[in-house]
Amino acid sequence: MDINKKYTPHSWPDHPETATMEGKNKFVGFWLLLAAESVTFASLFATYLALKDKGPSGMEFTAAGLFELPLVFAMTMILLTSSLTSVYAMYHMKNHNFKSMQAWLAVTVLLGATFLGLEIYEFNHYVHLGFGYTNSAFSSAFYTLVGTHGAHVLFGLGWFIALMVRNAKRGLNTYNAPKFFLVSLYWHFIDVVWVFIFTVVYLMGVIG
Amino acid sequence: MAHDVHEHVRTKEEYEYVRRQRAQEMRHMLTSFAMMIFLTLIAFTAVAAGFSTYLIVPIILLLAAIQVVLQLYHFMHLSNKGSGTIAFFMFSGMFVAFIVILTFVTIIWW
Amino acid sequence: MSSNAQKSGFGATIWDYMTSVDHKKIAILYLMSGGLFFLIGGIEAMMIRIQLMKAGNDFLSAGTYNEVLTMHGTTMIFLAAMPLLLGFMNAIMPLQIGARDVAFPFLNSLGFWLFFFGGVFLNLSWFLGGAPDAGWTNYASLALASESHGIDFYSLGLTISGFGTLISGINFLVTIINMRAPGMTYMRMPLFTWTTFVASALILLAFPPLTIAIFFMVFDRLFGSHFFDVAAGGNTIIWEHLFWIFGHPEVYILILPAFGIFSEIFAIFSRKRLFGYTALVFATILIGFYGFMVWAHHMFTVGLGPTANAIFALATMIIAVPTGVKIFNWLLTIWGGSVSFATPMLYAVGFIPSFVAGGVTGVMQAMAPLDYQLHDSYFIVAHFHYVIVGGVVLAIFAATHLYWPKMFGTMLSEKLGKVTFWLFFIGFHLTFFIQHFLGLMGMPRRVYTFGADQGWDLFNAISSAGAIFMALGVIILLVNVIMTTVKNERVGNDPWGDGRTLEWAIPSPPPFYNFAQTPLVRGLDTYWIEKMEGNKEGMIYAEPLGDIHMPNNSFIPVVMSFGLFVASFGALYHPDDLPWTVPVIVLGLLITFGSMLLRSLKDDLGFHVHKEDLIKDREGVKTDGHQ
Amino acid sequence: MINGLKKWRLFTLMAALIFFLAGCGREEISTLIPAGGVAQDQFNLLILSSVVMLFVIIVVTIVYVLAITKFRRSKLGDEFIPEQVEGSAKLEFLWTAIPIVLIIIIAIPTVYQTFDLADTRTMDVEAEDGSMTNLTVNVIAKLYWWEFEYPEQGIVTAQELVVPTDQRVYFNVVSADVKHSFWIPSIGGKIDANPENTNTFYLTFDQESSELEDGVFYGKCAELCGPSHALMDFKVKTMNSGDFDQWVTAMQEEQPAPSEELAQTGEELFGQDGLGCIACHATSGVGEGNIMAGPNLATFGDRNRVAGILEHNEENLKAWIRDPQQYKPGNQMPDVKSLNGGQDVSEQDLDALAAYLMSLSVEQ
Repeated sequence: MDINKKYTPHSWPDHPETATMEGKNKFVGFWLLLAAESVTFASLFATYLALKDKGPSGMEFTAAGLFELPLVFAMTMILLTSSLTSVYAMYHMKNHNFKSMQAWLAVTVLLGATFLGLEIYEFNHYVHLGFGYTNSAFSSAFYTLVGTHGAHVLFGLGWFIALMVRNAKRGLNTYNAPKFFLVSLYWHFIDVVWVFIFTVVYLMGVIG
Repeated sequence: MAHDVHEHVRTKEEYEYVRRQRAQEMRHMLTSFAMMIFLTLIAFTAVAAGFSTYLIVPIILLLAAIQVVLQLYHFMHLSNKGSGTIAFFMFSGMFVAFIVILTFVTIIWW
Repeated sequence: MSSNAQKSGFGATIWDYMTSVDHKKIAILYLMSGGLFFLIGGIEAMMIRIQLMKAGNDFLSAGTYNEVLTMHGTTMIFLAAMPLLLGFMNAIMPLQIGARDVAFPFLNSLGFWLFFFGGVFLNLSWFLGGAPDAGWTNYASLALASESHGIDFYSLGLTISGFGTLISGINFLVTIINMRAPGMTYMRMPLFTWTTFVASALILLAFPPLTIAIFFMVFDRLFGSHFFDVAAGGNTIIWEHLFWIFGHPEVYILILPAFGIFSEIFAIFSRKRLFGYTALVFATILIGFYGFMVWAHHMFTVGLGPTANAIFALATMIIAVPTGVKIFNWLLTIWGGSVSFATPMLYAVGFIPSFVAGGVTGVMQAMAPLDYQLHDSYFIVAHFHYVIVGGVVLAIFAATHLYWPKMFGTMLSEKLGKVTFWLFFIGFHLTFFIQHFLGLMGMPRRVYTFGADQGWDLFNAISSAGAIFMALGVIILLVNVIMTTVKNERVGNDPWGDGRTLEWAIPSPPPFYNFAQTPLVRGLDTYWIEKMEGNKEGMIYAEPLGDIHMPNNSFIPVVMSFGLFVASFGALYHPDDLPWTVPVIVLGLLITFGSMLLRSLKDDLGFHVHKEDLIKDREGVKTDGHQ
Repeated sequence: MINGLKKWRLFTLMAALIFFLAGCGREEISTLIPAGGVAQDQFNLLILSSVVMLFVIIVVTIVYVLAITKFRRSKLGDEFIPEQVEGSAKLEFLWTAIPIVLIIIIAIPTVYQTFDLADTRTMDVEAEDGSMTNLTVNVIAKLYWWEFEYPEQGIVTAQELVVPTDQRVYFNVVSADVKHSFWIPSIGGKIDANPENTNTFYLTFDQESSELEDGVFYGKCAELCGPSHALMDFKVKTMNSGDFDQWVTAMQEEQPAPSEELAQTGEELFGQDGLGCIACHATSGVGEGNIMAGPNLATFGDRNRVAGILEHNEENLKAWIRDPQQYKPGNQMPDVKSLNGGQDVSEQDLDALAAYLMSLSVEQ
């Protein structure tokens, strides 16, 4: 494989992400990792559900009393939109339009960072209310589940930025196309997890 | 082995065709995105409106499930050709995930 | 590169192994470190049997005994059996499917080093204030109550090595999905490759719950969370469930590759195609599938209620069906064959009665009400040693003899091999058969001593005597390894004479690129087909001779793993209010993520082996059949 | 040669016989000598499954022995290439179907017994006169000792479970610290003592323990619970309900103060003004479980073992008080020196304490 090979939109393969053996391997391997991640998050969700509203006797905070929907709604919209913007980025990647791809990726990163900022704000707010990580079994389970998701968002942002910076000068080729594709897959997966978090943790939490 | 890309330069017609197809696919994506936003809105509204818990919980879980299918099949292209093996593993993963959650919300608590 | 390695010195060899991404060298690393941990676990086993050889013995104190039994179980499962099997998978599976390496050679190396550093970290606990002492199952209430840092060594060490295993699992899966040689359809894959495939799938889906459970344990003990803290609303049964959701598939992660190894051996040494190949494949898949639906049979006495117990009892019994199918297919493979009792075949033949015994006691324990009596008694100790020693360890010994010539180019002594087998086999039954009865006579497991008034003296003495035979067997195996390595008589491609699959068609040990030309596979047991048709080269080729692209060596996996090793020390001492712990955590994570970033920023495109060199290599190595 | 073979046969036979006899173990503790209804049911399952499994083993053994003897290469010659048989659908079906049938045979009693043994519906059923028809005992597992509370009777005891033989006894099992498991092998299978919930099950006791060589059944902790897990034993006394009622009445009564002088000194030492043992150990059987930190000693003089493990005599009792950590590492009993202001307790004081404790009895 020649890393310096230049492509035009005409010579760019239909599926650049799986055009090379390495790309194919990464593609399959990454999906397998996502399967494992599903089980990881399932374990966290299961534990959260088991420990929901459980705490020492006289515990002050319960899900119904704690969570507020407007902020969560805003976060959800932002993350869903960032999923769409990363789809746009991949659309341009497949059309071998590097500049547009980078631009859409930048939008995605921006949205992701906003989401993360809001999450940090939310956590900070709860901690100030007195709902700390070591407060109860419930608080431990909540912060660990949502925090693990947040850590995934953070890692995804770092990954996006590293790829964008590293490849800014050399443009798209079949060596880095799989990398861009994988990070966008990862981003969608993060979105999927969030769909369950807002449903199971926040919505089902508010209705008690 | 096939480490090198088998290069194929498209003719103008092929190129136009592929582009058109991609643009169309992108429009589909926009539709599914609109649906996701819509489903999310329904979920939040249902909770905000405060219907009976027994009604809401199954509905919002169903909405979440639909969203996941949209993400997997439209945004993540799980339905593409040659994705059979990975779909199998993904669904095995979800099966295990489902069993774990089912256990934790049913049999172990007193 | 690798052709120069023989000439260079000791330091260079070490460096070569530390940076190698070659699946065959990584296999040797797994074999050596897994073997080392096996010896450590074996010494711990001997200490247990010495302590229990008579009533009221005071060879070990109560606390030390608990540490020894915990480390024996943990070491044997996580640091010996699994890595040794991963070693054979690494060594053989890519050869069996006609691949030049695994899908991600870099990750392969990373997987090994994570395992290695995790294992070293866990064993350092002996020197740093005490080993874990809550059993290999590490049940939450006791683990939280344990005062020393032992449990933290357990949690952090297993987290690191668990990541390594997960990475290896994904790697093998992708390798088998994507890298099979032309013509190697799924239903033409050798059974060892099939079992590797299913075991890797189990690793993929079973390790995450363990990682999460251990993560909870780390946070509960070191960072003040309350997942298992009953007083703060936590629940210890969460640990039991998560542990066994992992733990039961783990048993199949161990036994399936063992089945694969024995399948290869039965076919080779009966000189006959595997009977019911299709049935064996489907039985393997079914066992893997059921593996996820039976974990609560480890928890019948927890008090889950009769409905849950009945469901899991029935689900567990069903597993006996595919397992029985396998046993009969193996027997029918021997039937009508031409059986040669070389050492690997001795192990395989010894495996059948041992495993059947372990299997039937397994079904007995699946009967929940009966299990109320058997659970946590010596009956269960006997049962799982019958499956793990009688299945997995015999398979590892068998594979050692079978694949030694393929991996090192020289045979282990057949004479000593047979001595090892008989000593180990007799010792094994002597040690464990009688433990069934100890359990039925009321002896609970994990007891450091027992009174003379319980009536268990004689059987315990017999059991301890058996352990000595096992130890002697292992010692003779070591002597065998050393002697034959010193002698170093080289062998040809197919030293057993009856090889059937692709790995026997290439030189022993294979060149670092495995196949100069990718083979074309025309059916099950490729090499056998070609041999029978009189093909002198042993295979036909799917491509002309050309340049081969190979990955570069890399030191980064060692550095990445070392970073986590460092960070773990910081985390471990975090609750002790020492000023350096947080900086050390940060430093370790910086090392790991920094080297990860370096890896992704620096392009590593590998190198090419040129056609002329391949031709030279081919002339240098004699490829004329066996001996 | 033939002679040797005969001897060998005889030897095997003898070995098998000894094995079988010894295999039963002691009747106080062996699951193979059931002395209760639950253990009997479980023993029957053991026999049923053993028979089924023996059938499997015999079939496998026949095929196995034939296969490895008939098809040796040494007999067939080195050049022989066997026919490469692919498999047989008929055989595959056969050895799928037969195991399924065998599994059904063992599955039916399994499911039945699972539900039967978990059936605690009659636990709270009251008899017409208002008293319980069945006995309920709350079992509280603590680090290396067991507490038995009889809520209906308002009494509590430790280390030695006393139960009637002619009725069902229900148990509520819970742990006060880490997880334990409650097991009386010859009476019935175990149930875990979890820290977060109470498990309920029942046992029946068919044999009076006075008929046993040791006078008691042995109970065990079956879940690793710390250094002295192996020593967390308890004893079970079974008696007919007449004797049992008598024992309950005696427990409910105020116990007379010791008459001997030495024992009276011991009582003082035991009390608030002495070593303060009374802070953790109650000496009256009346009360509730899980209130005192240490075992209730009201029946100490009647016990069968000191601390559940040592032979029941004053020597061992004194040795235990002097250094409990030596006999049960990691147990919660404080060092007696610390109770005595850092001084060693004198031999006379120990004698007095021992005399007092041995005088605590409800069974005279």
